[in-house]
Amino acid sequence: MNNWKNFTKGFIKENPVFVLVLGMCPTLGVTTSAINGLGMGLATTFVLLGSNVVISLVKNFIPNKVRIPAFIVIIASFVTIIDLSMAAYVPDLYKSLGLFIPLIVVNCIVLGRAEAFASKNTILSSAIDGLGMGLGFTFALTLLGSVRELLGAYSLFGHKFISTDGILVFVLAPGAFLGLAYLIAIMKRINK
Amino acid sequence: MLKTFPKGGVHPHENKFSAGKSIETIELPKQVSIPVSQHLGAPAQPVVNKGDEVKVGQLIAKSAGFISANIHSSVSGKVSKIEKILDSTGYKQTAIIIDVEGDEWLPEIDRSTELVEDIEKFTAEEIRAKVAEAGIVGLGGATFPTNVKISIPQGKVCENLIINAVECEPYLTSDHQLMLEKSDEIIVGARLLQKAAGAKKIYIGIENNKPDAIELMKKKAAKYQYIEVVALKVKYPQGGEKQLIKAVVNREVPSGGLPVDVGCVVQNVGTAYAVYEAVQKNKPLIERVVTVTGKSVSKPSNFLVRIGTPVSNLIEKAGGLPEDTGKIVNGGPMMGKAVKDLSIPVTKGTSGILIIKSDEAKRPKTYNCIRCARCVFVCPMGLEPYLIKNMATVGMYEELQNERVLDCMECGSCSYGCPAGVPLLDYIRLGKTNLNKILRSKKS
Amino acid sequence: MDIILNTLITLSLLGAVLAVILYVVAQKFKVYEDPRIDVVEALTPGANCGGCGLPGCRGFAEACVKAETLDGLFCPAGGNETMKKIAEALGLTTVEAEPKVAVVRCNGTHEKRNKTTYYDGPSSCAIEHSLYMGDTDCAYGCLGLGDCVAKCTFDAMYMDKESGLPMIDENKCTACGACVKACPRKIIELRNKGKKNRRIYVSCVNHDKGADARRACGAACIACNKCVKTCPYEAIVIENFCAYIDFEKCKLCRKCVAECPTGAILEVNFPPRKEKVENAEETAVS
Amino acid sequence: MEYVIIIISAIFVNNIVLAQFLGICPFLGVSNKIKTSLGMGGAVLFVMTLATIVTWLIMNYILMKFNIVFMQTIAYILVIASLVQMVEIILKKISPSLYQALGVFLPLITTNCAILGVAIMVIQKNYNLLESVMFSIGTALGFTLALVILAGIREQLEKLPIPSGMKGAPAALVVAGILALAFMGFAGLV
Amino acid sequence: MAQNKLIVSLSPHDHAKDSVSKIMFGVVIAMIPALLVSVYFFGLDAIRVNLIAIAACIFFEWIIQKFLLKGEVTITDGSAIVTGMLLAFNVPSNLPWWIIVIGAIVSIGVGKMSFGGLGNNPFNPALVGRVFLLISFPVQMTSWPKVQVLNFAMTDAQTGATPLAIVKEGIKNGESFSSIINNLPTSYSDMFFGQMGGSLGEISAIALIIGGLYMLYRKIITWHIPVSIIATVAIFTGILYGINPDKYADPLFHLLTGGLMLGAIFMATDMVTSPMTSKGMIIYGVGIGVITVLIRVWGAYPEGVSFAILIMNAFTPLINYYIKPKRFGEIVKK
Repeated sequence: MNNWKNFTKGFIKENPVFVLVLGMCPTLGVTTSAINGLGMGLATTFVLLGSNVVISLVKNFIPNKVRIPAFIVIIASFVTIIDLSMAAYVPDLYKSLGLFIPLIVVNCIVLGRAEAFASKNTILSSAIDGLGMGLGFTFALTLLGSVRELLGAYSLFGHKFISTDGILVFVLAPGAFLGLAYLIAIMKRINK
Repeated sequence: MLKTFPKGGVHPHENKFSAGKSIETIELPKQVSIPVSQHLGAPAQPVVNKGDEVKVGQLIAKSAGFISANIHSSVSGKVSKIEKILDSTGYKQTAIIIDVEGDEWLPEIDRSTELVEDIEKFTAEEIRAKVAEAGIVGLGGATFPTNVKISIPQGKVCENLIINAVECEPYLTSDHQLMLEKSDEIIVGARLLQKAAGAKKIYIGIENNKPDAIELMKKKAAKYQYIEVVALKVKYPQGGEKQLIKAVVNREVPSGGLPVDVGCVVQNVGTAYAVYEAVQKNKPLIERVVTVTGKSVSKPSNFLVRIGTPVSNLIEKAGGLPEDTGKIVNGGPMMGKAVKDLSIPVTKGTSGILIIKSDEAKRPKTYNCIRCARCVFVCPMGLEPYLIKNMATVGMYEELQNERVLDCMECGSCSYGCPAGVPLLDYIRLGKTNLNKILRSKKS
Repeated sequence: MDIILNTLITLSLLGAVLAVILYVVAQKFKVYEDPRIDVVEALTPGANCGGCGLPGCRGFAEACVKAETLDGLFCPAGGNETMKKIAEALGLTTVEAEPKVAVVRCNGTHEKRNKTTYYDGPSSCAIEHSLYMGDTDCAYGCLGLGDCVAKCTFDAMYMDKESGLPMIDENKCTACGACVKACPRKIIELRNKGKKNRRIYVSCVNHDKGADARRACGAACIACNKCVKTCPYEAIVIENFCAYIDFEKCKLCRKCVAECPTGAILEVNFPPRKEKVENAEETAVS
Repeated sequence: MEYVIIIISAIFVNNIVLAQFLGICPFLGVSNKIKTSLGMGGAVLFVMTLATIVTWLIMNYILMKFNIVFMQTIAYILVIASLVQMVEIILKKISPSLYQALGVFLPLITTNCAILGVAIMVIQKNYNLLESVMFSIGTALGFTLALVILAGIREQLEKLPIPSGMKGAPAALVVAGILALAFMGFAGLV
Repeated sequence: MAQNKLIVSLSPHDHAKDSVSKIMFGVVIAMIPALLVSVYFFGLDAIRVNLIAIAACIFFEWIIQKFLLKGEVTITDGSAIVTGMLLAFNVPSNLPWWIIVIGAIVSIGVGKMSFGGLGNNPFNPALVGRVFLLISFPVQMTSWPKVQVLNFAMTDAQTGATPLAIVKEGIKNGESFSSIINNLPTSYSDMFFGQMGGSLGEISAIALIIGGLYMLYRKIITWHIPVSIIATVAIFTGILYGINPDKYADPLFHLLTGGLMLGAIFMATDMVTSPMTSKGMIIYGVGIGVITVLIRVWGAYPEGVSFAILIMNAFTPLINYYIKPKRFGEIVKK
């Protein structure tokens, strides 16, 4: 039961994007379409899961003083793995996500979970936590991506509904800020 | 080009209904209530007891500190009690209540109307002592003890005495009328003040909406080279000390400083008259001129009133309280204080009683601030009322010091002009009070 | 193979060099900061309410670490539990403070106090207080504009529409004292919670003479002295025409409550008496 | 002239925050007060320039030499993390006043993706060392500009009754969105 | 005493007879000359756009205040009408109705109500809507109908570019300014009276100036902002023209074309989003002027006034923070 709670909290109650307002850069940067959001979310989930598990594994061997650098190295390794494998298997997606894949390293969520959760908990719960948080992040990114794609291009996951151009702003920078602003405001209201 | 102060200011409707109405002496009331705190500073200490017989002009409460003033009985009769009564501050204050019996004056008071011009018989020291003895305070409304103001602190020099005859408050005419009727006495009073303060020059600042007073005072002052009557452009709040100094001699009193820092002392014209009476006639401050006015008042008038007379008597004399009265203000519409009921007595600071109709008494509807910057433009002190209000609302009191909130003299120009009807001054006062509290607690 | 070797070598070298540099720098530029500050800060509730009188929870933690005893340092929001933990963490013992709760010492409801004027201005007690005695004839009682409610960060206060007085939810109240500071009339007091949350207090601060007070408000303390005479424990004193019950001395015998002719003395959370007073907040006038 | 263009472009046209979405976390987090945002801007300027120089050197003289460019992320983050920590330690000792002004923001900078982002970008753009420095200075200035503007607006909003649902991040994001709209006017400037 | 309860409040007890709604309707009155000119040149379309924009703005303000914020509804204060009219003034007269409605949603919803309504918005709502539309619908927003005097048949008029765009395009293609301007069908006096392509409210400089004078007379605006913007643009473009009259347009051309007059008189002077001191207002105006010219001359967009005002709106809090009015008694004179 506890694990289940642990898993679901990342979706609504402690959603990293909507509630904690973390990991803003990729959230805003890549969500021009739903598919980009999904891809970025899953990549981050992979890193979160991997780093949480590994950190939870090695937490007892790492001296407290060099904790953070060690965590960062672990995270960076996973990021490099996902970076290289995405470049190999999904080159299109990799291209559109661009710079933001290596930047998963500095995503506050990843380091935050490592520091706040994985370094204190067992492997299983750390894994669940990482997965839950990652999926919550994915959910948020996909949602924002869908909204922006719907409004900005009148399409969803590349499937076009109206043939004309959309409200262009939403696929550009301002639309990302505005879309996220109102999603957060709506989530605030729901959480109440 | 008439002189005025350069920054800010507003032009409210003048509505001087009682202008030109000669000063009527009001009959003695049955009972007077004389608060012991009618001035800025420490309340005076009562020196009479219940049941004591007093005469007009007799000292009934003694000054209790450096900044404080004597209080004299304005009537003759018996002290009926000393208790807390509601006064114009809106709170209950200690007052001496006297039942009036006859009108017996102290013998040393000269009650003749004969003009005594000779001021050479007194030294500056003596004048100051007489002023202090007579319990004279600034009659413009601030009620700061006059003797303190004309005692120039060591190291400072007073070059100019400025007589404040601006009467920039709308509706009020008491100073105006006093000038028309007692011009000679005022000139003598001003000269006495000048001597006491050691000033070289006297300026009498009068706003241009009182041409008759300007002309009369100019005529009377003509024989003294050192007296200059300055006609000023009509603009509120020209009667503020700092604004008047800026307008008349173009000097700026530094923030947090006093007029004497720029070599000036400002005295109200009514004060000058009171000084004349105190010094030349031995008459303490026991009566003053009060304007009773308002749009709905049937007989707007200027009354000579004994201190302690209930306000209701005055209103009765001015034609009674109109049916649709919404608000009664002690003072003018810009800086006066709304009173809670009519039983409050006239005090030394009561320059007028303004009766406002109920449809005008309510404040306008409040909108959000639209940042139109009018408050910034009209503030004569160069403050930003909108910002102070916002900061006071969220409780940033300490930061208000940098916004110079303590410079605010509460003239009300900001609230007056605000198109959104925001009660800016209310919040500024809140900020001032809280900042002062913080500063005091820091000091201790 | 070369690549793997290169990677290994570069990374290890990089790591080693950086580690050495960092170590050297850290040693050379060491600034001592008490690690216990972080520990204590973690124990505080993190509400940054300022109830302790210090700038935020970090400030409180610093003060705790610096102080030799925890006397005078108390976190109102966290209560005794937090203080105990902090004391343990610092190896100090703390003085167990009696839990307190805020009470509003005014019972001048709309019914009991007639309005004599109409206040037209911002909804702020502090502003109304600066103007005059208020829209009733009582210069001491509640102005009813809710400055205290606005200052409560724990959602423990609300304005009662019916009576026009602020109400305190004693379960949520942490006795941080924010409302006490906010009230321009100083009618809110922190009192001991009392046994079983039972309290008796004089719900009036009117310093006018009896007759004046009575005229202004039906629920005013008129300084009639009856309660003082009744109290077997000498817990009640009258000063400036107003009674005050010392909560240290009060034994909650309820005798004074029955005696008070105006109902200015309130009892809270007592079981109903013979006449079945339903609402414990209501005055129990016999 | 070329360098001026790089700087102008980095400040206005391709503003790091408003157009490239890097450094959003501190952008939202440290923009409550004008003073702190200026401090943060200064810290970013300092660290960003330093980090860009160091990582550029590492890239060109170590990683490329040994043909292990894929190690970029790990190497960079290591360098940046230790660099920030080092600066923090040194500042604390040498100039406590500067530390009070800038140093408190330093831990935040480690997780500021703008630093890492710029370090990676200068490699992608094939800038030489001087160009890289100019680019990082311009970017940091652009970051500071956006941060200070937002802080000004937030400081003003803080004193106003804005709807409770919009308080905090949403309002800041709306402001950022409108700012991004406005900055699009600079398109094509260089 | 036969009287009701007395009202008690703090001083002052008198109030100037001005109010927010009076100011807002004053602005509306000031916009009427420009509206009439637009009807004269664009026909009933001008009225159509205005009505849709105003109605949509009021409607969305009402919906948001009533159902989302659940607060007091203040649509009667006239600010929504001003926003609607300004939005309409900033779009071509042939804009489809649904784009206008989107603009109104953005203006009111994003630009104004997100911050709690009138007075709290850091950016001019109409401009937020306008720029949003310009970037979202670049085609529809930049196809300007040709002017046809008093043509009330609502036919699809021909469309063409604004003089500003023609000149920009020409200079980019290497033509000299003088040759472009000579080939233009519109003379400077046409521009002054409004006979040129453009957004419906911006075309007539004279009508806008009349409105501006009215607002000055009513003391709704002060001279600082319009004058400093216009002067800056004139001086800046004058310098450029002096350097190379072939490559850069002359100052008069810049003043009369595009939305400069509309922006300087009606949009930049928006009280809510402009600085609070006269010194600040001048800095603000100079900033708008400089950015406008930058964008017009070197940027991708032919017109930069809207962007410039939005950017300076963003700087307004900073200007207010650093530029304070001269405090009385600050400099001690002796």
